[in-house]
Amino acid sequence: MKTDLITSLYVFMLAGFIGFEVIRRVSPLLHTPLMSLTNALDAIAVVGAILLAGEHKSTLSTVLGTIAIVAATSNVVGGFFITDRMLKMFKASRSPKP
Amino acid sequence: MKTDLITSLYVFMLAGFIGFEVIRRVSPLLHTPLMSLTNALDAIAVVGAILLAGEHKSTLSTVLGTIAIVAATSNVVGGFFITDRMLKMFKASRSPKP
Amino acid sequence: MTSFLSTDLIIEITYLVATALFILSLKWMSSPTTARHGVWAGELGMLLAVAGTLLNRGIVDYKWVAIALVLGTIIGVPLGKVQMTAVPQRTALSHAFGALCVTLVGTAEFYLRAPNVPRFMMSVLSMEVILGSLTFTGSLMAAGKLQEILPQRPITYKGQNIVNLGMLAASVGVAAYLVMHPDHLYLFPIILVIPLLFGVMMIVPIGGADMPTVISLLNSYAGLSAAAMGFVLDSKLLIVAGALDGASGLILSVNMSKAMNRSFSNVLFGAFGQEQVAVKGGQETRAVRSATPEEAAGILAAASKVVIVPGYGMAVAQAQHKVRELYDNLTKRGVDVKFGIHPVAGRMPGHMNVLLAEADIPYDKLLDMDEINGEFPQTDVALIIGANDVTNPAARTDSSSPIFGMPILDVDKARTVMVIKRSMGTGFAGIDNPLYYLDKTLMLFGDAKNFVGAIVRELSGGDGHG
Amino acid sequence: MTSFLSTDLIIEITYLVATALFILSLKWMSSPTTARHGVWAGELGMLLAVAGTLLNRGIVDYKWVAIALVLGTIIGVPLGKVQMTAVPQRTALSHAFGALCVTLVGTAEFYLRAPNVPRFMMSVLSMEVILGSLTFTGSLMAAGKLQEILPQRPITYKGQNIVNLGMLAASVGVAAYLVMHPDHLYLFPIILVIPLLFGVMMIVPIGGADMPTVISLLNSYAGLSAAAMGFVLDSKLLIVAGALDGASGLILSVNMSKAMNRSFSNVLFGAFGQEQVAVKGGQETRAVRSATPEEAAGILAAASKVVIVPGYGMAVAQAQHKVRELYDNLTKRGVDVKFGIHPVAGRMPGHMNVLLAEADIPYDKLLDMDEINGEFPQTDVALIIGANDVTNPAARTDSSSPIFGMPILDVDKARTVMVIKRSMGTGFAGIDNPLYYLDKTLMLFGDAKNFVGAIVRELSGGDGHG
Ligand SMILES: NC(=O)c1ccc[n+]([C@@H]2O[C@H](COP(=O)([O-])OP(=O)(O)OC[C@H]3O[C@@H](n4cnc5c(N)ncnc54)[C@H](OP(=O)(O)O)[C@@H]3O)[C@@H](O)[C@H]2O)c1
Ligand SMILES: NC(=O)c1ccc[n+]([C@@H]2O[C@H](COP(=O)([O-])OP(=O)(O)OC[C@H]3O[C@@H](n4cnc5c(N)ncnc54)[C@H](OP(=O)(O)O)[C@@H]3O)[C@@H](O)[C@H]2O)c1
Repeated sequence: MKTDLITSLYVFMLAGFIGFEVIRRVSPLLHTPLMSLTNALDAIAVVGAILLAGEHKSTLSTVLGTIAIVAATSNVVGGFFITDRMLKMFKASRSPKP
Repeated sequence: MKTDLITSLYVFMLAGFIGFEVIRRVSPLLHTPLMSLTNALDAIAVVGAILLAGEHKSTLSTVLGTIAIVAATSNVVGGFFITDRMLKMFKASRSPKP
Repeated sequence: MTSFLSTDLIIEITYLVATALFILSLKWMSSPTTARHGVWAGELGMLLAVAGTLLNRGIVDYKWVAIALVLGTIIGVPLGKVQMTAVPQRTALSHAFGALCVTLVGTAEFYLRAPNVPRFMMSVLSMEVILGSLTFTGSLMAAGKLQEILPQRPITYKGQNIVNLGMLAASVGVAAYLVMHPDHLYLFPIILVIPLLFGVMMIVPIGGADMPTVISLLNSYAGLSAAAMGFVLDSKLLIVAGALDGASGLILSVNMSKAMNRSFSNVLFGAFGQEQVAVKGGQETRAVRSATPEEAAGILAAASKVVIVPGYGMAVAQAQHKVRELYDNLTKRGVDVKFGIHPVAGRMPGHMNVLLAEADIPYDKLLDMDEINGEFPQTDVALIIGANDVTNPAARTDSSSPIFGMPILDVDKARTVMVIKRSMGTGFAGIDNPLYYLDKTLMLFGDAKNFVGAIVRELSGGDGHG
Repeated sequence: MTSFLSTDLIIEITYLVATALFILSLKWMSSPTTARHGVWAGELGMLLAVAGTLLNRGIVDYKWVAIALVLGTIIGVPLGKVQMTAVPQRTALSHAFGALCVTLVGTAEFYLRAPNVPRFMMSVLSMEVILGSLTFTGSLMAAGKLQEILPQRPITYKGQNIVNLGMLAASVGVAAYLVMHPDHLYLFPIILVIPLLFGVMMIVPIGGADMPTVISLLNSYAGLSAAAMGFVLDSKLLIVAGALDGASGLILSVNMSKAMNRSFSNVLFGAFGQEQVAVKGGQETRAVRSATPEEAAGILAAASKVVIVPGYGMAVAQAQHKVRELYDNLTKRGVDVKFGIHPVAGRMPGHMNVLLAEADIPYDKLLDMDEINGEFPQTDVALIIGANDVTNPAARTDSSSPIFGMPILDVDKARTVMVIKRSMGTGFAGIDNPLYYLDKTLMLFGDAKNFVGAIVRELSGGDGHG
């Protein structure tokens, strides 16, 4: 347990550093899509929910896990979809149309 | 073992990302002190050597550990010392002396 | 987890690769040219992780998993298709969903493991469900206010802060007790219910217009709760994703608080009891100059450099497509048109950029505050469309102003200033704007969409262009 | 490791904090204003980690540890006090020490654990000792060449590359066999000895002037071997430090290879068998204009903007203090003096900056290539001191030149170019420099230190200053 804790703390700390370094450099142009993207990535929690629902250890855990999958999946699908939609809109200027 | 491997791989990967992000942003002014600083930090291997020499599990390990401590400590001491010496030299311009 | 089976190793490796892809995903968001690769990397990472999980030999029944995945997709698709103007509330809603998932998993894990939950595990589990529940209801409330289902004005009562802090303290106290005595299972629902209530009460006193700050903060909380879930499940992937999300929300909140010149603690504690500053009386007596669409069109056509400053009013009026027509028309005439975007213009960070990009305005014409401010002295016309506070020169000059010190767009340095808004009404900060009384300023009263439309008609009619 | 004793937890936490401090240390190196905090953070991290380790309950005997720490300090202090011009060889030497430590620890760990070494453990252990040993001897060789104890010219023979690659392949092969059969203990010395030999042979064919690239690469290898040691000992701190060091060495190597326009693989494989390009005959017939210190002083005194471009010749002549006198004198006369620093000027990345900073030249006057190149067209005099290749315009114009495509300092765009060097001799790349035959170029033949000294004397004598 203790080594697990320490390991998890290392991973959290290192990921936090990366987060600050990387996100500070995201162009302010893209702050709205950034929010929807991190939202979609965060929905990786679906992985835990799938195990809960699939391992079927108790009725409660299966029910909660199933609802959790629905919630997370909708974030994954909706989040990536809208992020891509927004990003597609960002175009650099070209030579003016004829 | 396997979980250890995976955990270590995570740590290595995350640290590698941080390394690239952080070091790409080191001013070219400071590339020489950067080398001596990373050298000193790398000498953290002294920690492993201390355990070897101190745990005294075999004569071989004690001897090798002791030599290893000497090598690493000289890097720690010399590395930080020269880095600081170099950095002290870097001064911004002030109003010209009278 | 310590099995030597190669399936397990494969799963672990998919997670490792997914982690790397998630990091690259955010890295590529640094510029609009690589941002879509970022989305693809994220999608690939997600796909790998989910596929890897489905390989897990502990899964005995795929039925519910499959049903839930399909159902989630069915809900997700329309959430991905909302209008651009509805993005703030969509974001709030998805924070709620994310937090719901985390809370439910945490609850299930507790009941599976109880009463033998080691202390450290119980601590992170409590953190997971407390943060998860308050983010869930808090985000729902925020979405409701943004969608204008709920009343947008702040509802305050005496002692509100004490009640709210008391609830938070109570849930943390119960959690601490559970950490020491995890066998008192009956206490667990308390650390679910109180934070759920707290989430609601936390948002009640905050005005609708302050929601974006709240959303970013909830973004950060959602990330932290997911990271806590990663600690509980010993999933490095989840810890990394949660930490990245947490960092992102925090950075956006800090950016916003800086751009609004509010202290970070004010933001961090959810801007409890933030009060709207009353409009100072008496300014109505001062004279302003107003102009018609024809006059405005004439001035714009004669300019050689125009900077358009959009704000919240452009978003509510949905005027971005008309603005695009104006941009096209002026550009064709050889006028140099740029946009000056303040970091908190509108109601969400980056809001203006997305709306203008939607209307097909090239992103290299969208300059942020620091980039554009140097250009105003050489600008003929600064055309402000539904923006107010972000152009208020009192922030620079009047130390008694509530927004004093807030960085603003220096539109008053342009040769002529034109302001499209419906009235002399105030903006989000509720204060008067001295800009409107300058000699160089022309007020263009009307709805943003209609007024810009009228200008475009004038310009097109005037020379037959289109 | 899985003990529940609180000492162990304390140790683990000191390591965690040390890891964070190490990262901050490198982060603060991003700018000269915060760089010294970086050193302090690194020192604090190191102190914490060592103190934490000494708490370890497994340590039964502190005698040898203490002796070794004292001895290491005694060796370390003079290594920290070397002259600035000796920094390249000092760096090489410290890579050797670092690699020695890692190799010895790896060897000891192997004999402590053998024959029961799990496969994965044996793989990283092999990587640790192979990389460690070749870095050890390779760095010693590099230090020797840089210190000019060893012959600097490349020593080549037929089939060299095949012999070298063969040695590398052999050690990897033996390592692979050991991974499968860790009970064959007698094989272990082979994966120590062959790489030790390989380290020597790898450096033999590389010219002394190419050592900086080699050093950076060895820096990266040293980092990777330390990270491998971290895998073996399950020490996250060591993995992080090693990864940071590895990344640093790699980035510096890539930077250098880009700035020299050599392919990265050329650098990555240690620039095996790199050959010096012969000087093309016949250029001696072309005329150059030379000038005396008096003439040079006159031109400098009349200029209003001077850019000084230092190179390897300034370093070998130890001319930086004279350059500083020149800088002071010109600055006092109101001349705007800046320095243009090419990324590979000199014999080590950042070499020129350290030398000039040592001579007390403010670092904000030291501009790198991209910053200074735009300023040459407005420059009256570009004064080149012991630099050659980095100013060679053939890199821009002559596609048959071996350095074609290498980014250079555009000194030829200045109104007048003055070049201090001893002869018409070539630089590191061994090629002629068309710059010297331009009408605007004046050659100032002489040793850098003496010639700059003579100019300063002229300037001071001429008006009684300095
Ligand atoms: N972006 C964020 O993330 C964020 C977050 C929290 C708070 N805020 C705050 O929001 C404010 C944003 O500044 P801002 O300049 O964009 O907006 P603002 O100061 O709120 O001003 C918006 C202006 O638009 C006008 N307007 C409203 N509807 C309109 C319509 N249909 N047509 C034309 N004009 C219309 C209003 O004037 P009339 O009523 O006269 O028409 C109002 O003065 C700042 O105070 C900021 O601190 C922003
Ligand atoms: N910095 C790095 O990390 C690094 C690494 C590897 C390779 N390199 C290579 O090194 C070269 C560096 O370019 P560079 O322009 O600095 O140097 P360079 O091209 O090697 O030229 C140095 C010049 O200095 C002159 N010189 C030597 N001793 C002198 C003295 N005592 N007084 C005055 N002049 C003296 C020499 O000419 P005379 O003999 O006529 O005096 C020579 O032409 C590049 O080709 C680069 O690729 C650099």
